[in-house]
Amino acid sequence: MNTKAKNENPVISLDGVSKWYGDFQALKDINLEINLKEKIVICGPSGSGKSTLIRCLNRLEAHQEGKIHVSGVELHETMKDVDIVRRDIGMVFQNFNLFPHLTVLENCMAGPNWVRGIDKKEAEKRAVAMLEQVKIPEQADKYPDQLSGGQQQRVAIARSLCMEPKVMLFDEPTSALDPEMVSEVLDTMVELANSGMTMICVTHEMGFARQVADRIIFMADGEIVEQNTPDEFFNNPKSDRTKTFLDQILI
Amino acid sequence: MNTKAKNENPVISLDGVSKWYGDFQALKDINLEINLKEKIVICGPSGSGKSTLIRCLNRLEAHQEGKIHVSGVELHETMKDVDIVRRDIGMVFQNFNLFPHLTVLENCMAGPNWVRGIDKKEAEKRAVAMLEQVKIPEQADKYPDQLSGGQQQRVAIARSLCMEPKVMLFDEPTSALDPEMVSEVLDTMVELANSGMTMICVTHEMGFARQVADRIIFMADGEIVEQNTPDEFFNNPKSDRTKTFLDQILI
Amino acid sequence: YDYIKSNNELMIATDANWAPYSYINDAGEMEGFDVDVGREIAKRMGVEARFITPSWDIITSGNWNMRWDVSVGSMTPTETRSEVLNFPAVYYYTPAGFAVHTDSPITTLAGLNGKNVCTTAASTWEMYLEGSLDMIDAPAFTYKVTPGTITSLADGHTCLDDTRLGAGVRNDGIIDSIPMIQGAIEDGYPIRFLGDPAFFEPLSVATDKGNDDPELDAEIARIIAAMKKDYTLTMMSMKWFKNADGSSNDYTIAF
Amino acid sequence: MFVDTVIEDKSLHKPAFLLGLSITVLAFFFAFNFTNTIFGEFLSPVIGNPQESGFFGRLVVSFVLSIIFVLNLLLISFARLKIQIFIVWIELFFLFLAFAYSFDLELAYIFIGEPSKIWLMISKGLFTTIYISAVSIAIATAIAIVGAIAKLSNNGFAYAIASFYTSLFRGLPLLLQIYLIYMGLPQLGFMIDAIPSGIAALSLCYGAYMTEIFRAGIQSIPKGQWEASRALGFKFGLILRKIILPQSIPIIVPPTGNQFIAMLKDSSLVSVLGIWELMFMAKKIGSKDFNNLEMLLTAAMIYWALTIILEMIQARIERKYQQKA
Amino acid sequence: MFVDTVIEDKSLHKPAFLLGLSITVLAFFFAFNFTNTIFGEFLSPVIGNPQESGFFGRLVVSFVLSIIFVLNLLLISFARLKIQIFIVWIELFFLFLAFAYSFDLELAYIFIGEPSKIWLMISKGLFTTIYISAVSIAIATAIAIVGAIAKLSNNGFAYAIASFYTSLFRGLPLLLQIYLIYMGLPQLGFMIDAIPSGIAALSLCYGAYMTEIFRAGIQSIPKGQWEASRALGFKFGLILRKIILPQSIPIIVPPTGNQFIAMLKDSSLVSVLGIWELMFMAKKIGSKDFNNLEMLLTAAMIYWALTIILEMIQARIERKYQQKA
Ligand SMILES: Nc1ncnc2c1ncn2[C@@H]1O[C@H](COP(=O)(O)OP(=O)(O)OP(=O)(O)O)[C@@H](O)[C@H]1O
Ligand SMILES: Nc1ncnc2c1ncn2[C@@H]1O[C@H](COP(=O)(O)OP(=O)(O)OP(=O)(O)O)[C@@H](O)[C@H]1O
Ligand SMILES: [Mg+2]
Ligand SMILES: [Mg+2]
Repeated sequence: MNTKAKNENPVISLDGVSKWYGDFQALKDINLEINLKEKIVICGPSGSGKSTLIRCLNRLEAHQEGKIHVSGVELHETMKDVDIVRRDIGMVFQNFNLFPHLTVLENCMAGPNWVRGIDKKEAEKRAVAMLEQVKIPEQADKYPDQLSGGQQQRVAIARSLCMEPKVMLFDEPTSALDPEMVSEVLDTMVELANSGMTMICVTHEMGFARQVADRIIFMADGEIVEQNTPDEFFNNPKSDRTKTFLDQILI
Repeated sequence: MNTKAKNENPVISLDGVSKWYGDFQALKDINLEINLKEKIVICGPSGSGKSTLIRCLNRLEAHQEGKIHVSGVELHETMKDVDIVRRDIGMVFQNFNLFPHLTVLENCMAGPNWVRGIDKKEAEKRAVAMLEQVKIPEQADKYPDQLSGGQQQRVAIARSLCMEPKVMLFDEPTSALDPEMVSEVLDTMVELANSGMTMICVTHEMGFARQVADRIIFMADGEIVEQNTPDEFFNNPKSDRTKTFLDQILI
Repeated sequence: YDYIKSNNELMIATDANWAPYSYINDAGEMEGFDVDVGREIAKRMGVEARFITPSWDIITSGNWNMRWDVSVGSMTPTETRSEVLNFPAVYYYTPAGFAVHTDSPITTLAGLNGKNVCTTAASTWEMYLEGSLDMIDAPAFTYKVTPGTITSLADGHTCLDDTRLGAGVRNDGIIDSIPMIQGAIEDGYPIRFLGDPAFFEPLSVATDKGNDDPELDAEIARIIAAMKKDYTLTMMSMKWFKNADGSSNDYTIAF
Repeated sequence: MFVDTVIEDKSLHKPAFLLGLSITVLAFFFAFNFTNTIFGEFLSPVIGNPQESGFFGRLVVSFVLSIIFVLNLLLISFARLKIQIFIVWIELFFLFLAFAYSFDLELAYIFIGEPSKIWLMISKGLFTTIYISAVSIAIATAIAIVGAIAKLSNNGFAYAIASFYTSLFRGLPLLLQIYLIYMGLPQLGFMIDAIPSGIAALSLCYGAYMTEIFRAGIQSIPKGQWEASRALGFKFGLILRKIILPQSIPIIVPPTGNQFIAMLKDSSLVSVLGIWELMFMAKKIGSKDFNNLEMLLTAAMIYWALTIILEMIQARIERKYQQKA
Repeated sequence: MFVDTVIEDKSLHKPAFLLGLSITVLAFFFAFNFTNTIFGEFLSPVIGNPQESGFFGRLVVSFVLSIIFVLNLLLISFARLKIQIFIVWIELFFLFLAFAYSFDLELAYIFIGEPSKIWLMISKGLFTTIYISAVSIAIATAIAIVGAIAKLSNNGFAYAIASFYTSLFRGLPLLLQIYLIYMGLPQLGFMIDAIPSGIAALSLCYGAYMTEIFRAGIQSIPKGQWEASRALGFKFGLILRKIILPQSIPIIVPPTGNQFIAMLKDSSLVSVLGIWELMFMAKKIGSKDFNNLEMLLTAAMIYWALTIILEMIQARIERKYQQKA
């Protein structure tokens, strides 16, 4: 496990970030720095703002106060180059969001070919390589609807990887899956972590967290309540809320 | 556990039933009798015809050869009263199929009120009772989309129960659920079994099978390969295919 | 007018809906009395004639914006029309008459009083039935029929078709231009004329008031007068307006 | 629609039903006297002069007709589905022709003359109709996409202009729009010819209708597709073109087919500007010889043929995109 | 449409953009000479007689106009969304009126007379128009439901008849349909009056269009809804009425709104049968006095008002059913 390295040129940094939905404050003064190759797991009770937080990182949601920097570029309302920032940040959704009218291969080629301007041959080669990495090269010519949930989620991961992102965001990638399929997706993610990818995962799979996380962040009510290494986090939680949460989840 | 009682006026009987999809034979000469209050679990590899079999029982699919009797009524192509037979057979689908434009309560009242001709007051009372039985009376006024998968499946069960069926069919009722929700649905089903309902379940939840089944039917390639009590089935499988299957599923 | 000369082209608007005034012949070209008159006017101006066929509504709205120069389309000059159009010269008159189904018991014009008479909506004939005809330069006439109901249809042909269904079925009689009724009779419609022509309406060349060109108007008036004088117009009328017995009509004078 | 496995029995093959049907049909044919039609003539060997055959003639005619009708149904019901559909279409088509024939039409009329009337219509009118419709359809589609985006945007100007546009151009009669463009624009200093005016009016009007259709189509695509596309760094135009519109095709195509077919026929309104299109030719040629209805029907048959072509294209597109979904 | 969180900056608030915009607008107003319009008269204190003001006058007029235009945009851009939309609508409406005004219309005309022309139109025409449209819409909807079921059934007769029907009645021009029903049915021995003929033709034609819309709507509902309903023992009609149609409303409503609006205006075609509806009154009153355009515009405004009412109803239905989905 890497040691935490604070403040040496982080990929992502949040500085006093707050966000409101109407009158409701979903994020409260979040400060956070994430370094290259770090693996972060975010957990916390439902409604605590986990999804909101990671969706702010590629500006699928807008924050209203504070600053978010990604690779040194600030995310703000009128930025011109949000597309470029987004290309550097892969995102995997809870319910996959594959493009149903494209085959698996086309799903994976779309990004490189359409926005990175890589030619079709090259894009296809890369797509096949990524599908091999997630272990479903044989499904390349099927449509998403013809795959199981676990296969779909692995395609979604491959699709993001084809863009060669610096950071991968996962928002509960296994929670819409049948249990038999959870492990195949988690395996893929572990492999990805071992390959050195910077990852930020919202998940309740505590086994996974123990195995790969450099840091676990516990959120509640829009705040970061506690962050620590997995060992410390599980064995020696500091705040009461963390303890209660852990008690519930590790029954 | 009840003892098996063969041939004493079965609720459902299949006599040499075969079914084709185009050229592909999905069911091959199935013979089966199911008695009142029996609990049957059907398992088998994917594509073995489990869904097809139970969907033939309320004629969501048509069989081409052999005879199916439900409560003594034969199911055939030109029968007049298939609706009446269907009312006696509740069915719970893998992906719930709740009516999204109706509230939970309305979903449950629809059957009794629209087709059984029970007046609204009475239907509502019954619906509330059934929602209590599946332990979600407090969700009555929500729309299905606002519920979790487990809650939706329990509503689906309640909806069927409101029709006071003689037999309940379940087609992999938990396989589209998050694992946290599986147990709440299984609990509901166990309770239902204990209340004496005749049940036919396609499921791979072997714990459930052990706990409630009177008989386990193992299917492969459109045929019934083996049927037995749970004890015998798990501890002393007769055919090789059953053994292979059990080895895979109970790793 | 200079504009016409320099373009060497006179643009003539006429509605190609009315045989034998102006219509599309079997070869798919414009033909008819109005067309001949228009050609002759252009010839006498020493320019080419070109015909275009906008709908009646468009022609009568004025504001032609020089899309065409004159209308030679059998237009009846009325007070209200003269607010947007100039009428430099009347070139012929057309008689309007009543007709009924051949089986109709009605034998005199007075017999149509209080009956249901069909006509084209917003036509001079309709105004006649309503007793509100306001033609300019018109020969004198009297209102001879006061119908009980006026059925006005967008297309005069529909009236003829309705009459064909039988006396009193959809109407008791119709009023239309005599040549038109004549055409229908020749085509085998079971109808007959009723009485003498009801009135003669003068029909004029029109120009755009919004693009006032007195020189053009004067030239047209001069040419039409000359055409009357040397009987060119009469010849044309004789050529186009034939009776069932083969005799011809000279409509350049009202009687 | 998902068809139930319990098919109503072919009631036609039950004697009781057949008898009932026959009697109903007989009553029907008897109530509407067909003695004076071509059938009466046909049966004159049996019933004598149809005009004078009276009650007996009427009975015979209706009896024969109903026998033919029921036998026909029975025979068709044994055929395979595709053949059934084909036969019924053909029969209905001939019924329609018979109906048209009842107008005592001089059908020969459209073929006489050198060149023949129908050739005149096709050579001078059809091309213009197709040309105007095709151009207008293309422009209207472009307008509709822009309009739909504007109506769904959160820019006040765009929304207001787009919604004003759809309201105005759906609200005013098309004929008035044609007048206003043809006569109004010159007042503002744009001289515009008849055909461009016609195309402009048709495009604007149908663009407004299609804006609503495209809006509904775009709205039907779930939010997740937008989010996933954005997360990949796609720009707005790309998302719309490659992700959203292709998915909304099954929802957009059926009502758009309606609009294309309606536009084909509404293109005849531009004839008020003196454009010689199909309907103009039909009306003008027909009115001269009082063979209005013949020519109208001929034009109608041509429109119908074009409609059937559009319908086949629509069906093909729907089939293609349904496979993937 | 799901709107991105990266909003283009209000470019209007950037000086460079503003300057560019002003210059473009200035060039536009200069290119199209507005000196002879009402604006010229308005500025005559500065530029003298507009007709003679020449280049200077043109420059002044276009300068003033572009200042007004840009200031207006700027002011509106600070307002809240709803107010923005409202203001832009009002402004566009007045622009449209100004455009109509450029035809030198005698607007007083429609109000003179006892009873006034507009009252005559409304009292005699509007009711008929609404009555015919409403009845036809109701019948067309009923036909559409039956037609859609038939087109989706696997009964050969039903499919063939329904598809022939949609093809024929979408394929023939509505006007011809009106003629055929009005003149053809009497030949078969049914005497049918003008208004019933008109309603029959409109219902049949729009029923055909709407059949396609309803078919698409019903098809869009997943198979699982049918299966669940059948498993509960619902009969076909009940499933359709209570389960399928309510869910397909969001897909059916926008194109159906189009059809209702189009039908409103197409109802004017029945005036060929001598029915005194809105358009007939407008044309008749107008053409007698050569105030065609005034009356047409008046009719158009009434149609527009009716359209806006329909649009509001549509929006309300859409909102209601979107909340639940
Ligand atoms: N679009 C929205 N509009 C209004 N409120 C929202 C919206 N999205 C989220 N919220 C609210 O913001 C809070 C945080 O939501 P968020 O989805 O980030 O929670 P979460 O931690 O991801 O929860 P879960 O584990 O259920 O996904 C919740 O209270 C939620 O109700
Ligand atoms: N509508 C259909 N058309 C054609 N083939 C079908 C259809 N439905 C099912 N089949 C085929 O019939 C066989 C049995 O299908 P069935 O759904 O009954 O299997 P199952 O045992 O339920 O499998 P699973 O565990 O995957 O649900 C499979 O081979 C399947 O491909
Ligand atoms: Mg979340
Ligand atoms: Mg199955």
